[in-house]
Amino acid sequence: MSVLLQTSDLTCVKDDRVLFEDLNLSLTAGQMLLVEGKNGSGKTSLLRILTGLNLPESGDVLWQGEPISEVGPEYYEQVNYVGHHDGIKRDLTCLENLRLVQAMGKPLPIDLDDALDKVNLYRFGDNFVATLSAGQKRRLAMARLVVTEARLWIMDEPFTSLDKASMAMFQQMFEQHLNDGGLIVMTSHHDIEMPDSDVVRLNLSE
Amino acid sequence: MFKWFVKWFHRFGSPPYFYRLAGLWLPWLTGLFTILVVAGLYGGLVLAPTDYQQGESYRIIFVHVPAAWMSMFIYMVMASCGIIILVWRMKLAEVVLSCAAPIGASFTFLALVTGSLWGKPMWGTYWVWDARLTSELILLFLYLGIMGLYGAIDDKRVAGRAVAILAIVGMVNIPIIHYSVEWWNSLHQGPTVTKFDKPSIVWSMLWPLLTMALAFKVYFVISLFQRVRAELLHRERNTRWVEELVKS
Amino acid sequence: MSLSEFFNMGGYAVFVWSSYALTLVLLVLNWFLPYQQHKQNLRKLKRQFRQDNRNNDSRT
Amino acid sequence: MKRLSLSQAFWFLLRRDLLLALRNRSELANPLLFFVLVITLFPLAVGAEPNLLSRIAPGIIWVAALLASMLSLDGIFRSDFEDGTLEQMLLSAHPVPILVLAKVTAHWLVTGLPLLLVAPLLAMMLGLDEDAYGILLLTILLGTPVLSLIGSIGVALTIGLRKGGIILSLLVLPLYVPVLIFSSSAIDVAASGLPATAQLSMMMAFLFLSLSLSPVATAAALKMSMS
Repeated sequence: MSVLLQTSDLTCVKDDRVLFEDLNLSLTAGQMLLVEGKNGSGKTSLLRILTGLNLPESGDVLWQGEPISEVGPEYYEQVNYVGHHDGIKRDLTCLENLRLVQAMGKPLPIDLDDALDKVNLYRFGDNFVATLSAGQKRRLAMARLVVTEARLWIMDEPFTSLDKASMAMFQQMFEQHLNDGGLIVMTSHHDIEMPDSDVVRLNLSE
Repeated sequence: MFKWFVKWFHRFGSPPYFYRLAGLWLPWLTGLFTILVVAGLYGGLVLAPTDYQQGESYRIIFVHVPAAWMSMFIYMVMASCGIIILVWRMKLAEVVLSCAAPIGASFTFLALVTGSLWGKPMWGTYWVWDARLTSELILLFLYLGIMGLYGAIDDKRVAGRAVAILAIVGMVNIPIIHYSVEWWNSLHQGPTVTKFDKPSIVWSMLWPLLTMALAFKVYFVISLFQRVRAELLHRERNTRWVEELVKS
Repeated sequence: MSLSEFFNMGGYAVFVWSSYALTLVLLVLNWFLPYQQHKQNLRKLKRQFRQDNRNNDSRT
Repeated sequence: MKRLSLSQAFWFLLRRDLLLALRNRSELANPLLFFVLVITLFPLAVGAEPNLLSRIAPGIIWVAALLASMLSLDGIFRSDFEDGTLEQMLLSAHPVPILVLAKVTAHWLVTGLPLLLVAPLLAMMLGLDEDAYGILLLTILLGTPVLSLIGSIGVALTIGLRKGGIILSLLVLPLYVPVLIFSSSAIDVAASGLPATAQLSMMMAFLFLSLSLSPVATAAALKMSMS
């Protein structure tokens, strides 16, 4: 299978400290990259470099063999990112939030109600986000992943403030995504139990 | 030819190369500056004839006008660095941009103060809202803004890119600001201030002026190199070339 | 032209000479401060590397 | 595959920001209040002599409008920056400058346009010549969007800073100078019964220039601030 996401000689420096140097990765469809490492080892930086939000000191991130800075919109159509911040507005309802996510120019596979249903938030659709609990907010942020059809999911600690049941639910969702030919890059302090999936581990502390 | 240029550009942009080169050039530049400034001052203060309208006070021109020219010139240098930073992400350009700002601010300040010192005998007050003084004052604010922004951002790589954007935005705005102020001035004041505009300037006054302008440019390069060397040493303190340099 | 005449600048001495004095001050400052800074940086780094060497020596 | 177009994205974003502003109604009135307050201070400071006031009215109104606009600038991106929606916007497949333009437009509709409503009232209180009312409104209509557009660059550059406030004004105020000059002069000229076409066409030029250039600079600055 052809390689979709690749990094070539990626080096990241933050505050004069080299976080990682000459990192070469490649990910094919259906693969998941689990980034591990101590606090401050550069996990978040790596993820943000992959999204193009941060710039590496040197090296390139390649999508289908081309640097993402040159691919531009065609890459962003394929990327969904869930970072430390939920990226949802407190003063909007769940549905209004998701509608805005869809407006960002990525392909749309499913209906908003279905997406809410998938993350068990259907009945909160018209509630303001401010009234939701931290876990529910996180679930809404994760619903962003499915309202548009992006192949590459990049997630920074997606399981924070989620309970066991939700975690299992999302892992199932991830497996489904991988089976459909998607890619996942994520960091997590929690144990991942996805035995049927092709999981590549990268430890930045070593 | 182009290939050669690109190669040279990259080599010139590498910190250790530039550091060494600047160190080699500094004594020569200092010598050149000394010659130019002595010649310029002698020509301006001694040889140039007394102005029949302004008497001796016009001799301020030999520092005022070159300083005002420098204030524009340095901003242009900074904006060019800004473009280089955004297009090629060259680290040296970030350092040059940030180091040029305080020098530019000094020259702008100098142009303002000498301008008002000239204004006192000419207009009878230290400050008039003359078009040139006003746009020079705004230019000073632009410089201070760049210095302030650079100082406020902790991550110097990010700060470098931020001031690059700001310098370019400023560059687009400077002509607009300048012409607005000029137009505003002509609206509110008569053409009383055109005393500065000499229709033609005699050669014996012109050559010291140009020599001083050149001396200031050389001085800018000296001061810039000095600053850039200090900053490079600080920024690259963890790299091998600095280690080798310090150990030797 | 006598020397005192030259310094008098036709009665504009205060303005002319203070302009030139300020120029001198700014030029000297803009040269001296970076020079000082550079020397200080160099000194700081030298000390730092000497410290590193000592640590290495004592370890071996 | 179906996806929403760029113009739809623009309207969505614009509508979202207006909706959010509407839901925080208390903040909506702040720039307006500030505008009125500053203008009230002037007669108290320079004296209530009608001739003097009517002569300096254009300047006062515009300085106040400028300060009010600057004070509200921080709101363009602040909450989006804090809750991570700005990050998502930068990852959009649409050109970011257009999205920035949507946000700035929303911000202007909320903070710049209301000035239009109270300006005649304040002009009346300052005794501005009645012939100049139309031009006053026109300058506000043309000038305040330029302030928002230029200001957005400054905000984007300083959004990541904890103490960005004073630096923001240092960055933005010099760039506001042309707008200030031409708008107050347009009113001045109109008050003395002359046509202000030249000034107004200059302001139109500023508006188009900043409409086309500043979103690009803002987008670049936002990208820089996020890293």
